[in-house]
Amino acid sequence: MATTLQASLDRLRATRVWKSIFRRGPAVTNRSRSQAVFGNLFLHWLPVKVREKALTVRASYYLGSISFLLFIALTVTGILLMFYYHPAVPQAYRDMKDLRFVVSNGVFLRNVHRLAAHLMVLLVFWHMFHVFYRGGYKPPHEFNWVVGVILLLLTLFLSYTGYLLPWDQLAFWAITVGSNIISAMPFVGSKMRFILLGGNVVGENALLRFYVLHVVVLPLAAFFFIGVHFWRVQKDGGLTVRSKNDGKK
Amino acid sequence: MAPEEMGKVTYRMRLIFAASSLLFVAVLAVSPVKDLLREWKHYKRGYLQFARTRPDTKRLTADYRPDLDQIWIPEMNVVDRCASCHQGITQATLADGSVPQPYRAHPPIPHRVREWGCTPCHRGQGVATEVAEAHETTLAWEQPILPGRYVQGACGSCHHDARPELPKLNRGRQLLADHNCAGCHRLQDIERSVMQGPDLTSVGTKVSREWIYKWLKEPRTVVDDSGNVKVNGYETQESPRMPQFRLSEQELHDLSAYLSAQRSHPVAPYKFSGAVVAKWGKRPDVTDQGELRFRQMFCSTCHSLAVTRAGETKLIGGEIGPELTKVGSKVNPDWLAAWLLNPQGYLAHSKMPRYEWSEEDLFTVTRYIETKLTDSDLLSNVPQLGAATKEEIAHGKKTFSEKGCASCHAVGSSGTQKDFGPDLSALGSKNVSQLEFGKSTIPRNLSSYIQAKITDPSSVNSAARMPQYNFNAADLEAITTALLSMTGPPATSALQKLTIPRGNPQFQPAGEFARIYERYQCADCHKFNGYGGDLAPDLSYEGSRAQRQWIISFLKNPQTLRPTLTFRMPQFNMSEREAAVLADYLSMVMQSPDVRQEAVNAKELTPAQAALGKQLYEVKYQCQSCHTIGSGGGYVGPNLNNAGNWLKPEWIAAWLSNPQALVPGTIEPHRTMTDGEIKALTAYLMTLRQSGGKAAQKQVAAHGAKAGGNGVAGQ
Amino acid sequence: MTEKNKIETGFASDAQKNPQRVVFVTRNTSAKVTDERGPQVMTYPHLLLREAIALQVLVVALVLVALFWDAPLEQLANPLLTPNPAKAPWYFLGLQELLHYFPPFVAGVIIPTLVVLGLIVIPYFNVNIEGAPIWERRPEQHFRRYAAVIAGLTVFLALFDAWTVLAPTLLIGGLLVWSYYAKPEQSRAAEYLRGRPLSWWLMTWFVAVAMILTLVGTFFRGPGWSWVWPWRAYGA
Amino acid sequence: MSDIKHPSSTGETSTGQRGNGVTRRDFLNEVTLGALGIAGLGAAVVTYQYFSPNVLFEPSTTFRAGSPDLYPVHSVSFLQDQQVYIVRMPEGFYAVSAVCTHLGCVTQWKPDAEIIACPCHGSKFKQDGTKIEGPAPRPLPHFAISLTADGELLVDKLQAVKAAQVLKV
Repeated sequence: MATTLQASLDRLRATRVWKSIFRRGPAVTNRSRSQAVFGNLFLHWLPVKVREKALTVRASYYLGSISFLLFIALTVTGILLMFYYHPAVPQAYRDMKDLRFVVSNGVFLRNVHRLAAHLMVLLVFWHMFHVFYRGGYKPPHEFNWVVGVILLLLTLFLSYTGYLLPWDQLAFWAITVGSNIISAMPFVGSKMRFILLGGNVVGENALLRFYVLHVVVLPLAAFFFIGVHFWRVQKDGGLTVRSKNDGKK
Repeated sequence: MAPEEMGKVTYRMRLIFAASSLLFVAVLAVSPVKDLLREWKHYKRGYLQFARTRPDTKRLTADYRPDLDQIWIPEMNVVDRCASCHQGITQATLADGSVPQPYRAHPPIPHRVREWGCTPCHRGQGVATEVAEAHETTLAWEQPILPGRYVQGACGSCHHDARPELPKLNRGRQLLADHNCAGCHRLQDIERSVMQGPDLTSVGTKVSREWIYKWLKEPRTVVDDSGNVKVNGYETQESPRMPQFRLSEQELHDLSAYLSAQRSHPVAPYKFSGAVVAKWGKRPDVTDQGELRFRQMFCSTCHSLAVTRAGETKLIGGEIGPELTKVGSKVNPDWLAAWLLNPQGYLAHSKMPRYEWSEEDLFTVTRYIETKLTDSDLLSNVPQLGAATKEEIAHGKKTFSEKGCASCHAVGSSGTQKDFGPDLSALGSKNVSQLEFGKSTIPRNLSSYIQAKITDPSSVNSAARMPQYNFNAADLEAITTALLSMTGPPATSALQKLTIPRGNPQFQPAGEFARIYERYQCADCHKFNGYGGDLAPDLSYEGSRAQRQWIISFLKNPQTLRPTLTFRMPQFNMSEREAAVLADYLSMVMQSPDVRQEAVNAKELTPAQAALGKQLYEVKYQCQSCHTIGSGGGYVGPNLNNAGNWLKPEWIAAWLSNPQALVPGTIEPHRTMTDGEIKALTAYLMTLRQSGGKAAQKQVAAHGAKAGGNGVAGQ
Repeated sequence: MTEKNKIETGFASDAQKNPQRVVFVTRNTSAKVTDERGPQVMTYPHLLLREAIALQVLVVALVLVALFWDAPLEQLANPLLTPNPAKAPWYFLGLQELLHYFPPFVAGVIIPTLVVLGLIVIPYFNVNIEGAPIWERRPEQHFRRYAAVIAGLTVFLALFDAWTVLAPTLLIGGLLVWSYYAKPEQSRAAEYLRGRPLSWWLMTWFVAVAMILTLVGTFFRGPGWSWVWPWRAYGA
Repeated sequence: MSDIKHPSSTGETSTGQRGNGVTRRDFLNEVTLGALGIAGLGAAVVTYQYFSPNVLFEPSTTFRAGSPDLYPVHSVSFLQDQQVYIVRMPEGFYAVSAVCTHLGCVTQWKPDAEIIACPCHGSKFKQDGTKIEGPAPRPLPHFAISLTADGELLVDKLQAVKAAQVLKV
C-alpha cells in the first residue's frame, strides 16, 4: 500500500503534464527546492532561503502568516456563502435564516467566516504591535510598515462592510452608528456618508454598496497590498531578527 | 552548515505535520456529521418508525420524502417548515389525542394548511428547523408560538368581525369595551364610546361630597379577589365600569372637594304643583303606589334592585342602567325629579328614555325612591368632610388630570382627554424587548406581561397610573386573547386583502322619527340595520313583518309576545301621534328585501286553505310544541293568538319558506314546505285574531303590568 | 570607498555574498556590521511545512470554536426600533467611547486621523531610529517637558471627564515618572523601562488607551451608554 | 525550533537508509498524504452537499386548474403560469406539457391549424402532443390529472403518464 502510493506518485511526477506544470523534479536538492519557490507564482512572494532564527515561533508567532491564512479562509468561506446570499432587503436576512436552518453546513460556514473575520482584525492589530515592539518598522522596512498600516485599514473596512450584510438589528445599528462618525468630518463628512451609503439612511442602496465593497473592491485591494507586503519582506531583507548585540550598547 | 543540509526536514517536523494532518481531518469531519444529526432529520426518521406502528402505514407514508417540507406562500410572506417535524398534520387518522407530538394531526378548521401555512395563526418562527428556535423567543425571533389558550387572538388579527366560533375573543373584546379601556388607550376596532363615564360638569348638584369620597374609595361595582363582581355588596353579572384607583387619603379629600364644587349647569329643581302634593303628600300608600308605577313602567328592564328570597339577596333586573337599591341615599331629591323628567337635560348622552310622566306618577315614584331605595349605612365609614377649601379644590383639579379621570369624564367645556394611556392597537405584535418588565419576575413573554399589567399594573412599572382591575382567570384570559389579536395593520397587502373588517353599523334616522327615537332611546334595546342593543327584537325588517295598526297599539300599550321573558318593553305613556310616527317609519323604511309583497295575496286565501293549514299546524308540523294558540302550546316561540292582526301574510310566507334567510341564527326550524303548504299555513295564521276594541286592550295592558310585576319578582 | 558607501546608504554593497547585511551608523555609535543573525535554511520545505502546520492548527481552532459558538444573528433590521445600546463593531467601540466624551469632530475625525498618520510616520521619525533610551541625554530637560505634557493631557482629559482615557494615561505617565526617578540597578523593571525609547512609550500609551477603551465599550457599557458590570445582565 | 541545529544527531534518523527509519519516515509521509487526501475528498463531498439546495422557492408542481366546467369539449386551453395545455376531448381531460421536447421553448396553440407549434425550431405537435414534424425528439409528455374532493382539476407536473390515460368527468 505504502509503496504503491509512493510509486504512483512517482509515476505521476514523471508525466509530461506534471512537468509542464511544475517544471522541476522532486525537491531533493537545494536547486530543485529553489526552483519550487521560483517556479510557482504564489511561492514567488517568498524568498528562496530564510534565516533559521526567523522560523522560530517566538520570532513572529506566525502572526503575519496566520493573518494571511485567515484572509484565504475568509475568501473561501466567503465565496461559498455568496452562493446563498442576495444583497437585497429583506431577502438578505432570510438568507441568513436559510443558512442557519436549511443549507447543509451553512451555519458552520457562516460561523467560520464570522469568527475568522474577528480573529483577523485581532491578529492584524497584534501583528502590528508585535512588529513595532520588535523594531520591525525601522529602516529598511519603513515602506513595508506603511503598507502594513494600509492593510490594517483594509482589514477594518472589510470587516466593517461585512458587518452590514446579514441585515439584522446588530448589523443595521452598528453601521448606522459607525457611518455617523464619518459625517462628523467638517465640510465633506455628510457628503462622504451620502456616497458611502448611497442615500441618507442605511437602506437597500447601502446594502448593495457594502456588498460590492466587501466581496470585490476591498478583497482585490487587500490581495494586491498583501502581495506587495510579502514581496517587500523579501526585498527588505527578510524578517527582522534580533542579533546578539540588539538592545545592548 | 552543509548546503544540502539546508533542505532536510527532521523526523520531528514530519511527526508534527502528520499528527496535525490527522487532527485536521478528524475535526473537519465534525460539521458534516453534525449536519447529518439535525433535529428535523431525527423527526423525519421518527415519523417513519411511528407510521409503521399504525394500521394505515401505507397511506401515512405515501407522501413521505426525506427532505424538508416547506410551505411557501409568497403573497402572504409565509415560509413555514413546521411540517418537516409535524408530518401528520394533514393525516385525518392521526387526529387522536393519543398520537404523540409532533406527529398529531391538526383539528379540523376552515383553513387548509397548504394554503395558509402555520405561522399566520400560531406565530413562532416558521423558517426554523429546530424545536427551540421554532417555538420559543430567541435573540433572533421574538414572536414565539402563541400558547393554545390564546390562539383565538390570532384569529382576531384577521377576523375583526365577531364570529360565533371565537367565544373567548368576543368575550375579551366585549370586556375591553365594557371597561372603557378605550377611554385611555387606543385599541384596534374598539372606538371610544360616546358616553365614557358621566359628565361631571354639575355633579356637585347631584350628590354630596361624602358620597363622592365613598365612591372614589370603593366604586359601587367592586370585583373581589376571586373575581366575583359585587354591586353594593350584591353579586351580579354586570361588568364594572368605574375601576378602583389606588388613591391616598389626601387624594380622596382633594378629588371629592374638586368634584363637589362642580355646579356649573345645575338642573332647575322641579316644583310639584300644590294640588299633587296636597293629594299625595299625606297619603300613607304613596310609596306603595310609587313602587307599583315603578314596576308597571318596567324600570326593571334597565335597572336592577336587590331582592331577598329565601335568605339570599340577589340583584334582579336589567343592566343597561345602574343598579338602584340605594340610590335614594345617593342623589339629591331636587335633582332626582328633574332627572326623571328630562335625563338628557342633565347628561346629554344618557341612555335613559324621556318618559311621558304624569305629575302624580312622578311624585309617587320619586317618593318611593327617596324613602324605600335607601341605605342608612351607606356613608357610615366616611369622615365628616365639611365644605371644600380653595386649596383642596386646586389640588383635586390637578389630581383629576394626573390620574387620567378626564379620559372618561368631562368637566365643564374641557371635554375628555384623548389617549391618556399608551396606544395598544398593535400590542399583539410587540416584541419582548420592547416591554418594560421592571423588577417583576414573571416569564419574559407578551401574554405574561399583559396579564401582569392588568392584574397589578404596579408590578411591572411602579409608576403606573393605570387603575387596578380584578378579573377572574377566564376573563383575564379572554382580555389577553383580545389584546393579542390587536397586531396593527397587516404587513403585506395580500394579507390586508384577506382581513375581514369589523362591521361598523350606524343607523342615522332623520326627521320626526329621529326625535322620538332619541327621546325613547329605542337603540338601547332594539337593533336597527345592525346598530343597537341586543335586549329586544331586531327591528330592521319590522316593516315587512308587522301590520301598522298593530305596531301603534303595541307601542301605546306594550304587552309581551313572549311571556317567559323577564325584560319587557317599558310603558312610555307614548302619545297616539308619536306611536303613529314610529309605526309609519317602521312600515315604510324598515323593509326586508327578501319579503316580496306580491308573493301572497291575502284576499285570495280561502277558508279551505285555512282548514288545511290548521291541519298542517297541528299534525304535520306540530307547531304547538313551541307556539301558543289559545291556551295550549309551548312558550319557546311567540304567542300566535293575534297573528292575524300582528303579522303580514307575505312575511309569514317568506318566514316559513326559509326563516334563517330573514333572521340569521333564529331557532325556528327550516322545513321544506311546498308552496301550497306555505299558503295554507299563512291562511290559517291570518285567521287568528283576538277581538279588538278598547276592553280587550285594557285587559291586555293590565295583564302585562301584572305579568311584569311577577316577572321581576319571580325570576 | 566601499566602506564609505555602506555608511551613507545603510546597505551592504555586496548583496551577492550576503544580501541581508545591514549597517546602521548613527550618532554616538560606530559603523558596525550587524549580520550575526544565524544560518539560513531553504524556504521549501522548512517554511512551507511550518506554514502548512500553522494553517492546520488555525483551521482546527476555527472549526472547534465554530462548532460551539454561533455567529450572532438578531432580528430583522428595523429602522424604527433602536436597540439600547446601539453599538458599532467591537474594533470601533474605542472610537464610540471617545465620542461619548468629546465632540464628534475631535473623537471621530481628528483622533483617528492623528492615529493613522502617527502610525504611518513612525518609521520616518529620527528619534526611533536612534532607539535611544529616553533618559539617556539631557534627562532633566526632557523630564520637565514630558511631565508638562502629561500634566496638560491630564487636565484636558479631566476637563472632558474622560476618565476611561485618563486612567491608562495616568498609568503610563506614572510609569514614565517612576522610571525617571528609579535607579536601573534597583530592579529589572526599572532597568527595562529606562532602556526604552520615546517611541516605545508613545506606542505603549496608545495600546493601553485603545485596549481599555475597547474593553470598556464592549463589556462595560449598557443602555444609554451607562456603566454596567458585564456579570450583571441588563434589567435584572 | 532547534531541530535543524544539530544535523548530526537528527540527520541520522531522518536521512539514514537503514533500520526502520526508512519505514517510519515513509509511514509518516503516507499518513500525512492519506489524511490530506481524505480531507480533500471529504471537502468535495461536503461542498457538493452544500451546493444542492434543501428547499426550493419555486412554484408548486401540483396545481389546481379550476372547475372542469371552465373547459368546453373539443378545446385546448393554455395555462400560461404553469405552461400546460388542458385539453378536453369527448373522451375526457388530459394535461399536455407546453414545453417543447427539443430545446425547452414554450410552444403555442394554433387554433386555426389545430396544431401546437414551437416558435424556435418549427416543431409541430397534435393537440394530444404527438409529434407531426420538426426536430423535437419526443412527443409532448402528458401530466397526471385528477379531480380534487371539491371537484376541481388537479395537475401534477412531476408525474408523467401515458398518453392513453384520460380523466373522465
